This record gives sequence, structure tokens and C-alpha cells, in this order.
Amino acid sequence: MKTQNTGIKKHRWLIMLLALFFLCGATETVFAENEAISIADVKQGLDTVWVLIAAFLVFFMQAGFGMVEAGFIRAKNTCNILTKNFLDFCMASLGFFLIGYALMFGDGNGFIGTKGFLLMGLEDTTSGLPLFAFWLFQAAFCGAAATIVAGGMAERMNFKAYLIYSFLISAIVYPIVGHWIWNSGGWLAAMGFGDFAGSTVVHTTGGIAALIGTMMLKPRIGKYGVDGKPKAIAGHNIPLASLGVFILWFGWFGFNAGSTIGAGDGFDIARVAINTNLAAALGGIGAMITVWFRFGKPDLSMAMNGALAGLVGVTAPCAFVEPWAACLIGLSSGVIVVFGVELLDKLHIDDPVGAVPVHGMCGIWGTLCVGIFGKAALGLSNEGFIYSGNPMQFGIQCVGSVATVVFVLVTMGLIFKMIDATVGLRVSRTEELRGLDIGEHGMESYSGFQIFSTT
Amino acid sequence: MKTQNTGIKKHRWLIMLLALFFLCGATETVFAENEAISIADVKQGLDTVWVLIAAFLVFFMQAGFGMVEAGFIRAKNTCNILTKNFLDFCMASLGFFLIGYALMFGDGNGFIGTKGFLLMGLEDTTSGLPLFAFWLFQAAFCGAAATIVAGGMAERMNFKAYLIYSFLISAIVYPIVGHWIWNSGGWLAAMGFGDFAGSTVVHTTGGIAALIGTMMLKPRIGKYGVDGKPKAIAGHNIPLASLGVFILWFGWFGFNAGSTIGAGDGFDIARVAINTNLAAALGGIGAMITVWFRFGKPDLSMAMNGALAGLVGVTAPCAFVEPWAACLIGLSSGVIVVFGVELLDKLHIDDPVGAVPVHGMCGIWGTLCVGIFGKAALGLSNEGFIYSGNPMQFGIQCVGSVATVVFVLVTMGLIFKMIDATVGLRVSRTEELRGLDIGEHGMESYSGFQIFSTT
Amino acid sequence: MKTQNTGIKKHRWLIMLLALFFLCGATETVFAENEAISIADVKQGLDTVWVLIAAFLVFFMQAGFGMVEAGFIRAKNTCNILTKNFLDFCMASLGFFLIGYALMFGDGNGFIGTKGFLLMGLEDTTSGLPLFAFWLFQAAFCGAAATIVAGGMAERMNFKAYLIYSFLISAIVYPIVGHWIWNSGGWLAAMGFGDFAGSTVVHTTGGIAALIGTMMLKPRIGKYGVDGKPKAIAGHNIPLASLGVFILWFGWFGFNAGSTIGAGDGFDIARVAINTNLAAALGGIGAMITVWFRFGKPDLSMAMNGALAGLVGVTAPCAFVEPWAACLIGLSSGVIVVFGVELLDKLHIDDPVGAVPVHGMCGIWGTLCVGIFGKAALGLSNEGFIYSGNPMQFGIQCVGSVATVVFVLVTMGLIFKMIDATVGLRVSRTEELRGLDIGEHGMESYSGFQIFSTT
Amino acid sequence: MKLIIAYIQPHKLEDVKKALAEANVGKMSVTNSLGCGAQMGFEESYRGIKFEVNLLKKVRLEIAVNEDFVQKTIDAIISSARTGEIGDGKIFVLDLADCIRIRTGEYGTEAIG
Amino acid sequence: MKLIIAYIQPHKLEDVKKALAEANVGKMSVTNSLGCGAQMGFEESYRGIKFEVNLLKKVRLEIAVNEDFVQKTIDAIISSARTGEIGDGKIFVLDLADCIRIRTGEYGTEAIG
Amino acid sequence: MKLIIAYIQPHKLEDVKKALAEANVGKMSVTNSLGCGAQMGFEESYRGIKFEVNLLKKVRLEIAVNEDFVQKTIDAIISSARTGEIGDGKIFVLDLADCIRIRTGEYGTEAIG
Ligand SMILES: Nc1ncnc2c1ncn2[C@@H]1O[C@H](COP(=O)(O)OP(=O)(O)O)[C@@H](O)[C@H]1O
Ligand SMILES: Nc1ncnc2c1ncn2[C@@H]1O[C@H](COP(=O)(O)OP(=O)(O)O)[C@@H](O)[C@H]1O
Ligand SMILES: Nc1ncnc2c1ncn2[C@@H]1O[C@H](COP(=O)(O)OP(=O)(O)O)[C@@H](O)[C@H]1O
Repeated sequence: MKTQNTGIKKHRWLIMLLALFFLCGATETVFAENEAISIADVKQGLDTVWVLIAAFLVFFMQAGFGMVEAGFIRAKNTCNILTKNFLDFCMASLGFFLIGYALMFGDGNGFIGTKGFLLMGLEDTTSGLPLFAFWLFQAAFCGAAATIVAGGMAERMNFKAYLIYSFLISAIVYPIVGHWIWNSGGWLAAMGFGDFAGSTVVHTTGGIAALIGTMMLKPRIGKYGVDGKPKAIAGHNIPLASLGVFILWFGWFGFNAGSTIGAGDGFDIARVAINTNLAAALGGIGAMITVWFRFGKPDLSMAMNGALAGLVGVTAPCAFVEPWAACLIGLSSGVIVVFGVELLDKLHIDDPVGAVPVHGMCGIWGTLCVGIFGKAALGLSNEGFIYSGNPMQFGIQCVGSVATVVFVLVTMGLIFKMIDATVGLRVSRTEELRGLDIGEHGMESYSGFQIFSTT
Repeated sequence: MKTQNTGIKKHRWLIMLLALFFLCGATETVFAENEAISIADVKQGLDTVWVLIAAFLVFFMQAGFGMVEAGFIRAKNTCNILTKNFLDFCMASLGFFLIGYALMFGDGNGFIGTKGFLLMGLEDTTSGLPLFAFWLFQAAFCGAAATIVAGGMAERMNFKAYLIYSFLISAIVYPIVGHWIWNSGGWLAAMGFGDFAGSTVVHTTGGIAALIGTMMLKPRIGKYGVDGKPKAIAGHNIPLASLGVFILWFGWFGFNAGSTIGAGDGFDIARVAINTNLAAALGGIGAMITVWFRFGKPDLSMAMNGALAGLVGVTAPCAFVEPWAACLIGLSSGVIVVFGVELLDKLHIDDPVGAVPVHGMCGIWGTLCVGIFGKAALGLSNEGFIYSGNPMQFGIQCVGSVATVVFVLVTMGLIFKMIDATVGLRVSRTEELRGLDIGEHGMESYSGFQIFSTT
Repeated sequence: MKTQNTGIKKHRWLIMLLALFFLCGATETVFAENEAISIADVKQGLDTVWVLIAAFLVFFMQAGFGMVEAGFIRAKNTCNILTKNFLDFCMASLGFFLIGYALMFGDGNGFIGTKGFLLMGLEDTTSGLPLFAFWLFQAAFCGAAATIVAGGMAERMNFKAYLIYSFLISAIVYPIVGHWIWNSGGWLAAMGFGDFAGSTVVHTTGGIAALIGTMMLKPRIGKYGVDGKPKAIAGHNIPLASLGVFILWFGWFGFNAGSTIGAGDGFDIARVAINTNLAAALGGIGAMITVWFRFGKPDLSMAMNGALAGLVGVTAPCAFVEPWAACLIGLSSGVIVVFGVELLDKLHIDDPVGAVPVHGMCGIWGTLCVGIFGKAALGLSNEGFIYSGNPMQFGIQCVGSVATVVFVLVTMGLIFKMIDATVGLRVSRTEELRGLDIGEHGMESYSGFQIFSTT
Repeated sequence: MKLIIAYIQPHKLEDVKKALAEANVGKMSVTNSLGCGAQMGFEESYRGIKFEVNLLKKVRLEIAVNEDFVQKTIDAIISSARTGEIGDGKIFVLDLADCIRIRTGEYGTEAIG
Repeated sequence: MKLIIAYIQPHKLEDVKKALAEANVGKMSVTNSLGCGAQMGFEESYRGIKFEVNLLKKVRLEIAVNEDFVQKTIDAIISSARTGEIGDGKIFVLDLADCIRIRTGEYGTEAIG
Repeated sequence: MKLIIAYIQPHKLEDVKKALAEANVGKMSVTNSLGCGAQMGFEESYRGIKFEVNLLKKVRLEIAVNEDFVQKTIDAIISSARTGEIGDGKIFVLDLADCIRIRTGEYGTEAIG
């Protein structure tokens, strides 16, 4: 209905009015034939374009996860982690299609959705978007939650166990948490819990699942000496990991800014995008400074973890905070991740790629930051602590974070126990020494390359 | 001044005319200050944005092809395949600019276009898009068709021969097939042949060209033992190949969903996108299950081929089918590709990266699926077989597929023969043993790395 | 409800009010259901979407630069260059947020901006975009300028020196040049200097900084024999470099086409995109032909540099020229880069990745091309030389190019001198021989791989 | 003087180095190698083709020692590298005619340590 | 006992292994190596600079055998690795003073096979 | 005949090859190796864990020569590889019982060059 907007000018008002009057009538008939240049269609088209592109970017993060995880482990297990990473996205697509979407976004109660299995019986649009576009965006998220765990449990987890786990987390566990928070009927949503793009839904879920899984799996052979001191097991391909981090950062723009589920007038998506970038950059800087001071060397692997930590941290608050706050959130996440890695090593929890510090710890921290730095004017239920001095929102964030942690610990703990009792969580010692690529897949990642590895 | 386009209707003409008259006056003055916010402009802007981004994604697939092809061959020929991959996109850009576009989209007869060489003498817009945007999208497709062949003929094809071939396929062979199907004046288009995003135009063409080329080239030295049994010649960099598959999948969203040539109200592009994703995921799962059952190991290289097979398969039907059908198409393509690889090995056709099974076989299969699962309500000429029980559309699909296969076999066969007679298709034995990187380019791909290769 | 914005003017309030009244009535009924769909909002939403996606693509170029630079140097310095590449984007984000944006786009005089530190005190929108979106796009550009230098000075530059340098170039030097050209108040902008997407602002700045830096650093140990003859120091990972080139090309679509700062009706962005692609393709072809003729081998590394050269060359003129001219610009840039590499080797300026020929020389050449092939009808101040025979625009381009070269030579020369005097520009001989990865970061890029390197 | 060549399992290298250090043997050269012996290989499969891999990764040590260190060195290697399973490796002892330290130009037994 | 070191063309490894197996020589160690010999190298060029590469890829075999296997081993290698072209390689034979099996601690000729 | 094994610094390889060529020794085999000797290693750190790396990259040369070339070869290596710093490397000389050229089947001193 554009003709009206274009405004009206000057004299000849009477005729204008007439014109307008008829145009309103006319355009209706016009659109009937002309296949719809209606502003609402264009807007929906634009929103769909935005969310689909964001979905593509989130999908691409899968490659980023794969490269980071592969690069940070030893060559002999590379093929294995890549297979896990590849298949879990496939499984997540399937599981989220069959069951997950229904549990997460289907109507139901505050705890779980019960409608929309196989996407059947749903309306054509949701949140102003074609259902299929909305589904794709959400399915890509689901894949991300699943793959986070692969990194923490890398280099020793049984392949079949992984397949079972990844189907269960993406079809059931993740959707339930998501239902609480992102379904308007969810109990945490009803409380006013704020998790814009998933610090809790995706990252805490993935990170805590990685934590319990990693603890149950036990450390890799040779990771801790007889004296209990951790030994370095260096990643085999830093350029690959570095590429992966860039891909993740790139994809994260879609992850966060796409969570607006529409382009709007551009202000929201722009704010989310700048916050995402600043938090990542400051996360990298924060981790670099911390690691340099503590260990005397500017360790790239930590700086990259720092950028990811910043991204995870800003994921929940990205729409609710100002750029300066995003800087602080990023910086603090970067610092946290370094101490997190150290802490895990002290506790003898062997997490080869840092999945727990990055996704678990910074996921929680980011969720809390919503309560600290969030602004009601930007759509949050309550003003954040630093503005209002009122810990209300912070409290809500704590509730949501704790509930998620507990739920994931319990369900994933049970799932891993069950898997361990049936197919077994861990590969044999010989297989671990020789590498899972040969043991599980009978192939090498770098055929022909001379690789000298004594671990 | 788009108001005119919106058309004028029927009765009430007098008043309409008056209205229009004044609007024109009104809008003119408005635009003078406001620089043109007309809905038609915004819509065209949006469509252009969508198609350009899709074109960028399709372009990026070139990187995906390069990485997959490189990763699946031996290190000593890596530089060679990357050069081929890189240059064929350059050549395709040039060839499609000079000749290809005219042959494909220019007016002409049902068989070939004859107008628009160098993009001269064409209208500014086509299909509601700026010509240049449309060209870029189509040029990126053309590059894809050319590069498919590189993989099948890898590790032994003369570099000059490749350059000649790649110019000819992208400037002539591909555009002719494209003209039949995607030019509204093409004879297959006129029949109601449905190939939404190119299972036939791009993939069958590329895959069949790879088939005839590979057959004429003969297997690599050492691929088949004296007893005729195939030997494994393992790919040298699985992480690279894995990254390539993710890039292809990512780019394929543009490939398929961009083929709408516009954003519309979002429904079509969303359906295409979800179908693309489900088919890829199920393709991966299908191939994984098949290979695991048949060979006892979950072979990542096959699973990745399966995802690509699913993508190729769904390329033709992606806009015409429901998500559940996309799942089936993907799954079946994943199964087909495993048996296809085995079959070729039995026939002693040595296709190092699986170009023929993935693009050739699944391209044909996907084309046929249009006739099976396609829905008239989604824009297909006739209802698919499973809905109507009427094999009409299926028949049309067969005709188009067979015509393309025959045409490509004949033309590419002649082209390869000609090339063989002049510059020679295959490198010398010494060169092949030492590697084409040194033989053709005088450089190594991994300078300094110790690579131990006995093949 | 943007209808108001579209402006209604002044007096004649009665008629206006009436009109508005009706309009509101009309639109309300439509919009009431539709939650505020005004065309101006949608347009701004679309422009923001376009520019943000372009910004994401430009961000992703950082990965491309990293991979190209890493691939073209030796394995032992890979981690170091990746750390530099990673951190300089982080530093650029921070520096451009704190200071750079204000100096570049803030109001001030013709030479430098003085408002908008920390983005404070600025309007919400700029150039019709949300400020934050505009900032992100520009910040990504800033990161690119900084990272270009890393390649030229690779394999021997002190890490701390790099950090200091990268903060200074992105916070001060680059923004000042940018202010001259891209701030409407800048002195070169006022002259009618045309640099659409930054051949001068980004590439000349980066390339000339690399030149002076590389000259001051001196060649790598072993690069020139006692007889003065250059020795080849081969890149260690050509597939990585090749991937990087594809990523850069991919990102460059955002770099150039996003510089429209909006989608418009699609014509401009389509022209920019096609020109970008043709120039890249022809650059690759041009360099390949040249290197093949001169050195007898089709050298992939040169062809890839050629594509980048074509991209750099077309960056300034991409919006002002016709596709055929983009072809010529690309082709000539491809030729220039080969001779540029040779020339530097003759002058004993050791630029491991070709940063100076690609970004410096072709940045200047592209800037001049605006004056040769640019068209006034496409938005340039004066008609280009080949159309008008009038060297006016060419002269302006020379002025801008020379001014930038001189400014960068002087400021960066001083900065590098200062750094050399304090922390030192170059690492020690032992460190250089052993590799900067171990010397500076205490880690290896390819742990476990046997790398045999005698340089 | 003798030149001792030992093939061991890769993951035993750290232990062997420690044992040698305790036996006062600090100098050695290490290479990676592929070994074919009594130890069975494993099967790989690539794109539907199975193949036997019977070259297994080993680490090769080369240690030049004076006569009085020969037995100590051998014992240190055996004690630290033995697991009792097939594939533990072999030690070969060669006569070393001469040894020269490049840095100083010293010859013979002086140059070894 | 003798230690036989053979340098062969990489693509001949499979044939040589088969020939050795037929001669009942099943144990060996394989390394990659770069060889400089009568065989001409090739020219590479990188970014406009040409350079001669005269270290060619070879495979190095190390085989410890008892005296009565020496000739058989040599013959098996020659027959399977020879193409008659320059670059076919060399065989070096060294006296082996001793041989120890790490797993069992056996010494001498017992330990070789 | 002797088999000379030399460990040198990697960046000295070009110089050593040149010196050997001047001494008319053109044939050799080169491998990369990790050396543990008097030269101190360095410290790496990965994700907050420091560790000592004491295996340093070396290049290993294997050169079979006739008796009258032994000293020339040794001298050429010493003169070209010496820097006077720790880590310059070692040369080991072994008796070579026999040598065979695969291409021709020649034995002994004929086959070496
Ligand atoms: N005769 C030999 N010549 C050369 N290398 C040998 C020989 N015997 C064993 N080796 C090396 O020792 C390794 C271990 O040998 P293997 O026979 O598997 O061990 P074990 O004797 O403990 O059963 C082999 O992989 C090979 O590298
Ligand atoms: N004197 C030598 N010392 C060490 N290695 C040698 C010697 N002669 C030959 N080789 C090795 O054998 C390989 C083949 O030698 P070459 O002279 O090319 O073969 P041919 O004797 O058949 O002509 C060389 O590349 C090198 O690795
Ligand atoms: N006894 C030995 N056995 C085996 N290799 C040795 C021995 N001594 C030295 N090497 C080799 O020589 C290299 C240089 O030795 P090093 O003691 O550092 O040099 P230098 O004697 O000049 O001080 C070592 O890294 C190692 O590869």
C-alpha cells in the first residue's frame, strides 16, 4: 500500500483525497492480479531473507566447531571428531524435525511442548515468519548445542555412544530447556528470564553436558603424570583451529543478530551485531592479556578461546545492553576462560578444547550479565542491576541458569550412565593409543604425512 | 515511478486515471526530496539483495569444491587440482560473459540462444532483477558445472587440456543445456520439464562430463592391481575435505534458495531452504548407514559424499516437494552414492572424489524425483506420480534427463577426443608418479612437510 | 508510521492535516493488524540487512587474510602470523571504537574528525543507516587495512612491535586517510576524489605501510644469496592459501557491494558485484598468463595474487565503471602484480606474501583507473579520461593517491622508527632461525608433523 | 665404541628417555619409522576398499656410546620399553669405527658424550 | 648377522615387500629419506624464482638378517626394485655386532627374526 | 668402504652440500631427525601448561664412501657445518661391509659413487 506513504503534497487537496480514496480500493484489486507487491509481503520477505541468511550462518558454525575441535586435538583422532561433528548436525536435523521442534516450540505446558511432531498440524507462519524458515534457524541452533560436547569428550569417546548421545540431546534435552525459555509458554519465559540468543539455552546446555560427560569419561591416557601434574597435549593444527574461530565468529553474527527473528527497522539487528563484535574482540584481548601475564607467552589458543568466550558471554545479553557493556562482558569472559581452563586442569577434568570454560562457564556468566547490564528500554523485563540497583532481573537470571545446570546435569548424567552401561562410553586403551581414526573408522586423516607422536 | 507497474484495473477507469495523474505529480515532488522510497524499488532492492547474496554463496562453493577435491586426492597433486579449480572459475566468468550467457539466456530458438554476447543489447532487468545480478548468479552456477569434472579426472589430467576443456564446457556445453531448461524458450522448458535449481543443468552435466572424461583418461597408475582388484588410494587431508563439504552445504543454500530469483513473501525460499537442509542431513545419514553395514566401518568420506548426494538430489525438486519428501530424496541419494562408488570400482572407472556418483547419478535421480514427489500446487506443471498416479511428469523428467545425458556424452566425448589428439589428455608416467604439482607447476603444496607416499 | 517523515511541508496545514487524517485512517486499518509496517522502516531494515551482511563478509576476510598469509610463509612462523592477524582485528575493533571512528567520520575539519569518541554524542542514524551498523561495516574495513601489513613483514617481526603498530594504524593513521576521502567534509572528498570502496583508503594505506615496514625490517635470513640473487622460500600450505583467496574473494563482494551503504533498487549493488567478480577473474587470468610466459610454469601462487590484485584494482572504480572496463582493470592489475613481485625482488625488498604489489601497487593503479574509466553518469564527479579526453578526474585521482602515499610513508615511517627504537622491530637471529612460533609463542602450529626445513 | 639402534613403541619414548638419563646416557638422535615385524597390522578401509596396513609407527633411536656404556644402555632400554607384548621392538648394536664432534673437531671416545 | 640398508624408489616399496616376503624376510623398518645421487633433480619455481631441487624422495629400508639370509635379501631387493633407470637405488651392508629383542630379552641370531 | 653418518643443524644443509660437492662427494641420503645432546632445548607452553622440549631438529646425512674419501668427507662437513656453538652436531663413521647398485647389480667400491 505504498502510494499513500509516498506522501501527499501541496494544493489540489480535494483531488488527492479522492485519489487516495480510490487508490485504497484500487490497490486491493491491483494486488490480486499482480502477485502482491504489498508492503506486508515485502516485509515478510525481508524478515525471511534475514532469518534464513542467519540460519545459513549458524549452520556454517558447524564447520567452525569442527575445525576448532579438530585443530586442538591430536592428528590421530581428527577424523573421528570430524565424523562426530558432521553426523551430529545430521542427527540434530532429523531429531529436531521429528520430535525436537514439537517439544520446544509446540504448545503444551510450561515444561514441555507436545504438538507439532514432524512439523505437522502447525500454522504456516510463526513469529511473523514462514514456519520453515523459523524451523531452519532453530534447527541450526540445536546442532550447535550438540556439537559443543564433542570437543570436551574428544580423543577417547566411543563413536556409537556419541551417536546415541547426540540424538538424545538434540531431540529431547535441548528442546526441553529451550521450551522453558524460548517458548512463550515456558515457565522461565513467564518469569521474565532473558536469554536473547542462547547463552543458557545453547551454551550452558552444551557446556554442562560436556562437563558431566568429560568427568565421567576420565582424562586421556597420559594427560596427568603420576605426580598429578597436567601434561600438555598440543593441538595438531593451529591454522585449522584459527580458521574455525573465524568461522564461528562469522557465524555468530547470524546466531545473535538473527535471533531478532526479523529485520525490523534495522536498529535492533545493528545493536546486536556491534555488541557481538565488540564482545568477541574484547574477549580475545582479555584472554591474551591474562594468559600473557600468567604464563609469560601470548598463547594463540587461549586468545582464540577468549574470543569464543566473549561471544558466548554476549549471546544472552546482546540485544539488551549498550556497546560499552558488551565490551565489559567480552573482556570479563576472556579473563574467566583462562582461569577456567586452569581450574579444570587442577580438578583433573580433561577437556581438550576448552568446551566447559568457554560454553559452560561463560554461558552462565553471560546469562547473569543480562541481570547486571540489561536495560528494560531494550526489551528486558526489568532494568539491570547497575542501572536500577534492583537485583530482581539478576535473581531471575540466577534461577534460570541454576535450573538449566541442574536439569542438564541430571538428564545428561543419566543418559551417559545408560550409554556407558550399554555400548560403553570409552574406547579401549589400545585404540586410544593408536588413535580413534584407525580404531573407529579405519582411516587416517593425513594419509602420507609423517606424523611423529609419542602420546 | 513504479506506480504504473502496479497496473490499472477495469472499471472506474476515469477516476483511476485521475488518481494516477495526480499521484504522478505528487510522487515526483516527493521523490525529489526523499529520493525514491517506492515499494517496487524496495522490493526489487530486496530481490537483488537476496539473489546477490545467493550468488556470493554459490561462488563460495568453488572453495568447497576445491577443498573436497584436494582433500580426497594425494598431497602430490594438490596444487594442481587447486589451480584447475581456481582457474576454471576465472575461465567460466570470462566465457559466460563473452558467450555463455547469450547462448543460455539470450533469445533464439528452442535449442540455443543467439543474443546478448558480452551482455550487449539486453534489457536492464530480467526476471524482475537487474541484469547484472541475474548474470552473476548464473555465472557462479556455470563455474560449478565446470569444476565438478576436475575431481573425477584428478591426479592425471594434463593441465592445458583442462584449461581448454573448462572454457568449452562453460562457454558452450553448459549454456546449451541450460538454454533448453531454464530459458523460457527452451524445448524442455516448453515441455514442462522441472529442474528447479539444476540437478540436471548443473549436476548431470558436470557428472556425465566427468564420467566420459574419466573413462577416456583411464585409471590412475596403481589403482587396480594385476588381479583387477581396486586398491585404496587414500585422500591426504580429510579435515580439508570436511571443511569443503561444509562450505558446499553452506553455499548450496544459496544455490537452491537463490534459484527463486527473488525473496517473494518468504514462503518459497523457506521451503527450498528447509528441503535443502533435510536432504543433505538425510543423505549423510543414509550413506553412513549403508557404508557401515556394507563395510563395517563408519567411513567419513562416504558420509560426506552422502550429504553432497542428498544436496544434488534435492536440487531439482527442492521447490516442488514437501519436507518429508526431501527427507526421502536425501536418504535415497545417500544410499545410491555408496553403491555408485562400488559400481564404478567394479567397472574400473577411477573417479578419485566420487564426482560421477554424486553429481551424475544423484543428479539424474533427483531429476526423476521431481516427477515422483513434485506437487503441481508448488509450481510444477503436473502433479507428481505419488500424488496423481499419473506418470506424465515423470516421463517428462526422463526425457529431459536422457536428452542431457546423451548430449553431454556426445559433445564432451568429442571435445575430450579432440583435446587428446592435440595437447593430450594425460600426463606422462613419470610426471604422474612424481606428482603433478612438480610436473606441471614446479611447486609443492606442503613445502617442508615430510610426506611418505608409496603410490 | 513513517509517512510523516516522508515529509509533508510547511504551510497549507489544513489540507495536510486532512490528507494525513485520511492517510492515517487508511493505513491504520491496514497497519493496525500489521504492527507498523511503514515503507521507510522496511527500506531502512533492508539497507541495514544489506550493510550488516556486507560487514559480516568483510569481517570474514580477516580469515582469508590469515589463511593466505599463513599459507605463503614457512610452517615455523605460522602461529605467529595467525596471532598477529587475529589480534589486529581485535585491536582494530577496540581502537576504532575508542578513537578511530571519531577521527574518521566525526565532524571536524578537512583533515581530521574530532567528534564521536566511544561513539558518544552521535546521532542514531548516519547515511540512512543505524549508526551501529555503519560502524560495524567501517570497523571491519579498518581491520583489513591493519592486517595487510602483517604479510609483508612476516617471519621476522617482533610480536610486541606488531601489536603497537596495529593499534596505531587502526586508531589513527587509517582513520585520518579515511577522513580525507570518505568523510563528506574531507579535503579529498571535497575535490571530487573517487574511491568507492577503498583502493586508496584501505589498500594503498595498507600496502604502503607494508612497503616502508618491510624495507625497514630488511630481508629474511637466507632470502638473498651472497651473490645477491633471490632464493625461493616456498610457502608451506598452498591449500590453506588457496582457501584464503576464495574467502577473500567471497568477502570482497561485501567489501565492494556493501560500500553502497544500502540496497537501493538493486542496480548499483548489482553493478558493483559483477564488476568485482569480473575483475577478480581477469586478474587471475592476467597473472597466470604473465607468469606462464615469463617463467614457464603456471604458478598458482601468482594466479591467486593476480585475483587479489584484480580485486584491489577494482575496489575504487567498481561503482563507476562498466563491466568491460572492470575486465580491463582486472587484467591489467593481474599483469602488474607479477612484475611488481619481480621488481621488489630486484630491489631486495623481501615481501613474503606480496602485500606491496597486491595492495600497494594495484591500490594505486585502481585509484587511477577511476580517472580513466569512470563515468559521471554513475556518480563520479567528472567523466573519465577515455570518455571525455579530459584528464581532470585523473588528475584528482593522482593527487589523492600521492597524498595518501606520502602521508602513510611519513607517519608509518616515524611509527616504525619509534617502535624500533623502543621494543625493536625485528626478532633475534636465533629466534628467526628456529621460528617465531617457538620464539614468541612457545608453541608449534603443527604439533607432531615432521617438518623438514633447512631455511 | 658402539652405535646402538633401537626401535620402540612411540608412547614409550618418554619412559625410555628417562631411563637412559638415569643411566647417564643423555645424547641420542630420534627418528620416526614404520616397522614391519611380528606385530599384526590393522585394517583400514577407504571408500569401500579394505586394505591391510602392516607398517606400524615406531620410534627409532640412534645412540653412540663408549664400550662401557653399551650394556647399561641396552638394559635401560629393555627395562623401560618392555611391555611383554608383541611389537615392543628391537635393539641393534653396530661397531662404531669413529666419532667426531663437529664443534671442536675432537675424534674418538672423547667426542661421543 | 648383517644390517642391510636399502634405498629404493617410493613406488617400488610394495613390490619389494612382496619379494622379501617370498624370500621369507618379513621384518624390516622403513623410513622416508631424501636422496642425492646420479639421478637428476628437477626444477621448481616459486613466485618467479627458479630453483633446483636435487633431493629426491626415496624410501629407506633397514633389515637385520642372519648371514644365510643376506644374499637372498639382496637378490630379492634387486629383482623387485630394479627398473634399469638411474635412481633405482643402493644397498648397503653393515656388520651387525648384536641384536636384542626387547620383549623377551633374547640376544643374537635368535632375536633377529 | 665406510658409511658416514652426520648430524648437522638444518640451516647448514645447503652449505654442507656445497662443501661436499667441492670435495667430489655428490651422493648422499638425507633424513630429518630429532636430536638430544649438549644443546639446551626450549620451553613451550600450551593452554597454560609449560613443558620442556629437548628434542631439537637436526638433519641426518648418510654418506657411503670409499676409504680414500673418508677424511675429505669429514673435513668438508666439519668446515661447512661448524659455527663453534653447542649443537653443531656429530659425525659417526661405520665400516661398510658391502655396497650394491640396484640398477646394475654392481658390488663393492664400484657401486658407491
Ligand atoms: N629384522 C629386523 N630388521 C629391521 N627391523 C626390525 C627387525 N625386526 C624387528 N624390527 C623392528 O622392530 C619392530 C618391532 O618388531 P616386532 O617383531 O613386532 O616386535 P617383537 O619382536 O617384540 O615381537 C618392528 O616393527 C620393526 O620396526
Ligand atoms: N654413496 C651414497 N651414500 C648414501 N646414499 C646413496 C649413495 N649413493 C646413492 N645413494 C642413495 O641411493 C639413491 C639412488 O642413487 P642414484 O645414484 O640416483 O641411483 P643409481 O645408482 O641407480 O643411478 C640416492 O638418491 C641416494 O638416496
Ligand atoms: N652420542 C650420540 N648419539 C647419537 N646422537 C648424538 C650423540 N651425540 C650427539 N648426537 C646428535 O648430534 C646433535 C648435536 O649434539 P650436541 O651435543 O648438541 O652438539 P655439540 O657436540 O656440538 O655440543 C644432537 O642433537 C644429536 O642429534
